[in-house]
Amino acid sequence: MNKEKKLQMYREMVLIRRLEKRGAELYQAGKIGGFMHLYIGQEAVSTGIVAAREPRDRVITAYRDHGVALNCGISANEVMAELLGKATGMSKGKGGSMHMADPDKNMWGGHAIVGGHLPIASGMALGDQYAGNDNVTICMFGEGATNIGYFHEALNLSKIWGLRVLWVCENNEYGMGTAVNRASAVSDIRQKAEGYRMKNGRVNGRDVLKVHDAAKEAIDYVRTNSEPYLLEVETYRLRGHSMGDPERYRTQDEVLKRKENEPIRTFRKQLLAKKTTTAKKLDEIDAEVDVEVQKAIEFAEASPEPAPEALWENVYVE
Amino acid sequence: MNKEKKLQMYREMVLIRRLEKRGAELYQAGKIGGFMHLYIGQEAVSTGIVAAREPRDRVITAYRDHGVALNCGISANEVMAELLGKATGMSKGKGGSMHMADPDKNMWGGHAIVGGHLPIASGMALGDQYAGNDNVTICMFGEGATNIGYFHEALNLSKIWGLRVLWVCENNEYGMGTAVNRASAVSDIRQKAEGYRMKNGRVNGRDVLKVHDAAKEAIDYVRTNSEPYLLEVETYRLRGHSMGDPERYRTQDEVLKRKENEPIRTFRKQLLAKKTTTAKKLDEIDAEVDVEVQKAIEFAEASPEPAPEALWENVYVE
Amino acid sequence: MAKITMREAISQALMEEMDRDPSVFIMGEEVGVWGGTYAVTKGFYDKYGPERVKDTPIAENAIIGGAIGAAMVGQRPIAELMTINFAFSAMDYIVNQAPKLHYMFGGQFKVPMVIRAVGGGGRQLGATHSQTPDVIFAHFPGLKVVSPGTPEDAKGLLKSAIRSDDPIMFIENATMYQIRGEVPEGEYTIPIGVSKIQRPGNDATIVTYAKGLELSMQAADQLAKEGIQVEIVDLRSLRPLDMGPVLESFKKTNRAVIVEEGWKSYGIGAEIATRIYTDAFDYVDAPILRVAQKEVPLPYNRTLEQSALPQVTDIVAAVKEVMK
Amino acid sequence: MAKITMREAISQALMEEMDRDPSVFIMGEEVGVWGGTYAVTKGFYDKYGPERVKDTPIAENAIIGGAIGAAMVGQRPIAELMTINFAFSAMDYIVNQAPKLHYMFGGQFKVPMVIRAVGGGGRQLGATHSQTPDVIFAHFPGLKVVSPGTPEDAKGLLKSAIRSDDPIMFIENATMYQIRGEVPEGEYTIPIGVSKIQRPGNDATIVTYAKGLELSMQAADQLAKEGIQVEIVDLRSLRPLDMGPVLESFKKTNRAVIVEEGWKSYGIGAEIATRIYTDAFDYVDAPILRVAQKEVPLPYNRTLEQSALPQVTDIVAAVKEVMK
Ligand SMILES: Cc1ncc(C[n+]2csc(CCOP(=O)(O)OP(=O)(O)O)c2C)c(N)n1
Ligand SMILES: Cc1ncc(C[n+]2csc(CCOP(=O)(O)OP(=O)(O)O)c2C)c(N)n1
Ligand SMILES: [Mg+2]
Ligand SMILES: [Mg+2]
Repeated sequence: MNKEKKLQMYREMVLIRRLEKRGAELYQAGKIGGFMHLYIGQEAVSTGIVAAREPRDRVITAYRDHGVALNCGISANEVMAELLGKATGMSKGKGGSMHMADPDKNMWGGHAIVGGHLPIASGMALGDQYAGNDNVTICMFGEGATNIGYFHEALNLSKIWGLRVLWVCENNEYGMGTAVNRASAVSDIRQKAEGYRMKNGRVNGRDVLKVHDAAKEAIDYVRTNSEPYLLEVETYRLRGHSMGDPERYRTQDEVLKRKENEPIRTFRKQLLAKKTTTAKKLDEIDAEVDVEVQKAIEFAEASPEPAPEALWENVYVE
Repeated sequence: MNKEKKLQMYREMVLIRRLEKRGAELYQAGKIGGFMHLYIGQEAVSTGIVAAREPRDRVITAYRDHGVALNCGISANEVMAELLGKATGMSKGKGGSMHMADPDKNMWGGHAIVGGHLPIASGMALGDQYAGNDNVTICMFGEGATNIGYFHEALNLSKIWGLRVLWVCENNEYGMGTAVNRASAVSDIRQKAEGYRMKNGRVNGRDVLKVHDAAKEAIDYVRTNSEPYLLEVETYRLRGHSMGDPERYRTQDEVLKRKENEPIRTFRKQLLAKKTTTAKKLDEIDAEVDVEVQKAIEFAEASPEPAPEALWENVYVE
Repeated sequence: MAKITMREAISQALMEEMDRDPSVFIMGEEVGVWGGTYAVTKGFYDKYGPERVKDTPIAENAIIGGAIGAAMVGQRPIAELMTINFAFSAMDYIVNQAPKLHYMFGGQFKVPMVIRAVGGGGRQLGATHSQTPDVIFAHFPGLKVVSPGTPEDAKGLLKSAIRSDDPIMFIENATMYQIRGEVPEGEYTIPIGVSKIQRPGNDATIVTYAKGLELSMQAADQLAKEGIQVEIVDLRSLRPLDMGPVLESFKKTNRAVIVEEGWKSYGIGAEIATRIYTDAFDYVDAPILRVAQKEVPLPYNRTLEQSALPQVTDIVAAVKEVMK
Repeated sequence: MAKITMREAISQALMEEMDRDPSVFIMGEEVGVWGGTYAVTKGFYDKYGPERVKDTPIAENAIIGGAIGAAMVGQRPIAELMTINFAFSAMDYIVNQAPKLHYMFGGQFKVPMVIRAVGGGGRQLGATHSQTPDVIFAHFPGLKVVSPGTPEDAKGLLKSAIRSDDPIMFIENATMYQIRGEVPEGEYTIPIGVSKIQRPGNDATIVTYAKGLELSMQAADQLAKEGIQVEIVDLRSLRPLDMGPVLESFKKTNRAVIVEEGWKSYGIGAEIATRIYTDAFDYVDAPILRVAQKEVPLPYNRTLEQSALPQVTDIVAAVKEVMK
């Protein structure tokens, strides 16, 4: 991988982090409503995965979708505007934090019913198979989502029909307040692939390059063999599940410890250790991102509210 | 196993077979309505399984339930009366072929939503766990039912909570007209247990003694370890899926071949080969069963229809 | 005009649209090799092959969720539910996802999908397999709910549904596949959301659809012998709901009976009656009556089951009652 | 009488019943360690332990199906759905199994289970998470559907629900957990299926429940200032539906407005209006009006969302309209 791509990935990770930090402030200030789920701590996952796709490969994820949206190339302006419910958001203010999408960028949405987007992902891959192309559908979901029936039906269908789906489980150890071993018969989610004799793998999600490489290999496998693949990514969410989480289920100590090898710091160290770039360059990127986020906030704040008639628009196509 | 028990099992298998054959005639004659799914060819499965349980162990199954009902000790009279929709049926004529039950005999019903009774089985075992007893819940279902979400949610729950459920998959190779490999990522259903790291096994379902022994071992395991177990039973249905099956999905040849080692013939041969009993004794049993079935038909035909007010009874307990 | 069965009409619509548009395909349980549980897709597998007539596992969420996904990326799947009772096993997709994706993402996604589902009681299938729960689907904006009562409408409406860019629940009735009716030769479609007078009359209005239409037509024949001419308005689609012909008819007759196969409380009849009362208030001469299913889970026993289902005699009696 | 919040009232009912009857336990997502998503079961885990306050996987079918099984063998589970929107993910159990098991097996099985589910819009949660689909549950015989509008009712009705041998859907509203009301000291229960006059008046009748009650009470205050005294009838349960107090009130006022938070078409209001028209036909002086949600999936944007939800001003306007 060349240096530019690495710096681009670094940039995206920082953008997710900073945009969400400012987003959290806006939420506290009452400018963002509904449920907002931060991706902080998991940035390396979507960044590595999306960097490994071809542009024609589709991505679909759950409500924890700001990262994926930004990685797919949706602008900070649009993300911020959607968070503020403005007409300039990609979903025109109708979706909010949980529903970011842009099919032109092959970002097929955040989806808020746990596991509900998995059969849809199988269906998208089915559509591509039917159309005769070899696009891969990348479907991301939490480990908590692997206990619901949707997961099972989707994985089985993808296997029997030879659908090109990369199943990416972001195992961040908790589904809300429930630790993985309290909810799932197996804590290593990749084991579930054995029930379908599905090819599978596991990767350290704090290392964006490792995620990238594992995803690349998996995507190639899926495309070449016309077979699904389950990739488990070990990660950790550093913030609460959503903005109002009392966090009774884990200790502050645990979180602090995990912060030590959080993905951005890890990547920064790698880049410097391997002399890919300089601290100065990285600081410059950080500063650029700060400006970009600030501008996005200004854009969003200045954007118009949806018109009252918008209430009635897009209920039906016809 | 003593001789009496073996003969009892033989008797039950013949009873299922003969009762269903006469039932099929009554269906053709228009005296039985709705959907009727015959168990012919699979008799060794429920017979072996139920023979292995303690009376306090609960059994629950799908709509293909005549066999289980008879094995659990529901009388031929009641079964036949329910088929004819009479007030003397165990479900008072409200359930029909697909809904045979008698909780006093620990037969918790035929259930007609594919896979729908699996989470209920977990719940029954949960109820027993909560009550502090070590009853085992035996839940039987077809291989087709292992592709629906209910299966997944039920198995996962039973594993994480240490529920005493024996999951019995009757793999008769087809779900209606769909061969197992067309619908399931794995054709050996026991493999699905690996996704939960659940103890599992597989047994030849044409041999009632083997089924019995496998079930006995599995039930002991479940009771002792307070852990679920998935037992796959290889079997074959000799009749159509239900009474109106055009059977386009398999050849007559295939069926004829399977008839050769059908379970009753197989068991008869075993009993004679091992000199457990004589052909004469077995013929006597056959004849007795014929009389029992004939009497059941007479009982059912002579039984009253439900009273018109029955329509309004049992909608609610209160 | 040729006289064909409801089954043939639906089958023709499916074939014609598959021939016309390669993006149309069928997926569902036993639609292929078996030939369709109710033989509607008999011969399709041989004609179109496994790519376009897809036998699925018994996995309603994979069927409906899968169809949504395929629709989002540009295909036109027809997802078949073996019976409408199994819709509950994929309910989230039907009412909570398909109807909301277009709106929730600000118009970015389209879900041009048809869900074919057959319902209806009267075949001794027991409580879980005998429902007519059409009303609960019709409650959700974003979904369209169509349910034809004649072969002509079935064919024309299904073709429109397949061409529509919105998700549509197309509800058939298993006891109606054998009914026969005239169907126009050649290509035609019928717009969704237009009610139709199926029988003209001046004395009372019957508002109904699907199985209710079959029963109401028979009731109308009986009533005609006694000199009562009812006008029958067939809703054909429950959402969008076209009240125009209903109100027009009612303003003429001042009396109405609403006939549906499903349960009465919170049923279709309540909405229709309320709208008539509200929008034709000055024309109401007598309480509007509803003929519907008795509010019990349907029993297996044939006599009991029939006693729970709306009968022609019930309709006749209700019409006489409103005319008192 | 003590003044407590709706949340406290529900919490008290749960605790009192758990204390009274060891066969009562709670299962659902985040009911335990987290303390309940809406803090209703805060402290329960510490008090009763993991055996009686069971955190489940995110698996709605395991939750509801599991509760049914436990109920069948003699326990009294309270299954919590994190929100009513997730009921669609377990819909078959809620409408097609729990309500039919007693009947279909000729009375052999009982399902003494309560499903607690919180719904309601107005919190910018977007289309899939903001629904008030109460009516679709109320359509199914065999199920009981209870939805309280005051802390007193919530406590008394929930206690009755837990003691009932029938499956009951108990619907709460997330925006009402903070409302306060008087609750009797000590043990009491309120029978299910009895409507209640929550505010007496002679000029017009408002029929409502749950969130609609909160809004209607505010509307009534405003109307009172203009000299209009409305009588408010709270249904409290949608099935069984007690029309007695509704009809009595209507026969006095001859005018009615029905207020519900859910969508209008095929909603609660249709059934209530139709029954009033039918059963108090001679007392109807003006069309009965419905105040309900605009028929769109609920949008995220706050202003848009509020414009779709029924508002106090809509109720005030409707009452004035029926009084014209
Ligand atoms: C069907 C359904 N049930 C419950 C919820 C509520 N819910 C939202 S997120 C969540 C936790 C999901 O955990 P996981 O899949 O591990 O993803 P993470 O939040 O950790 O990224 C729950 C229970 C939901 N949205 N949908
Ligand atoms: C949820 C649901 N979907 C579809 C059906 C229709 N159906 C009834 S039996 C059956 C086949 C089941 O096959 P399997 O589980 O292998 O059992 P078998 O009939 O072979 O005993 C199907 C599709 C149903 N009853 N429930
Ligand atoms: Mg997680
Ligand atoms: Mg099978």
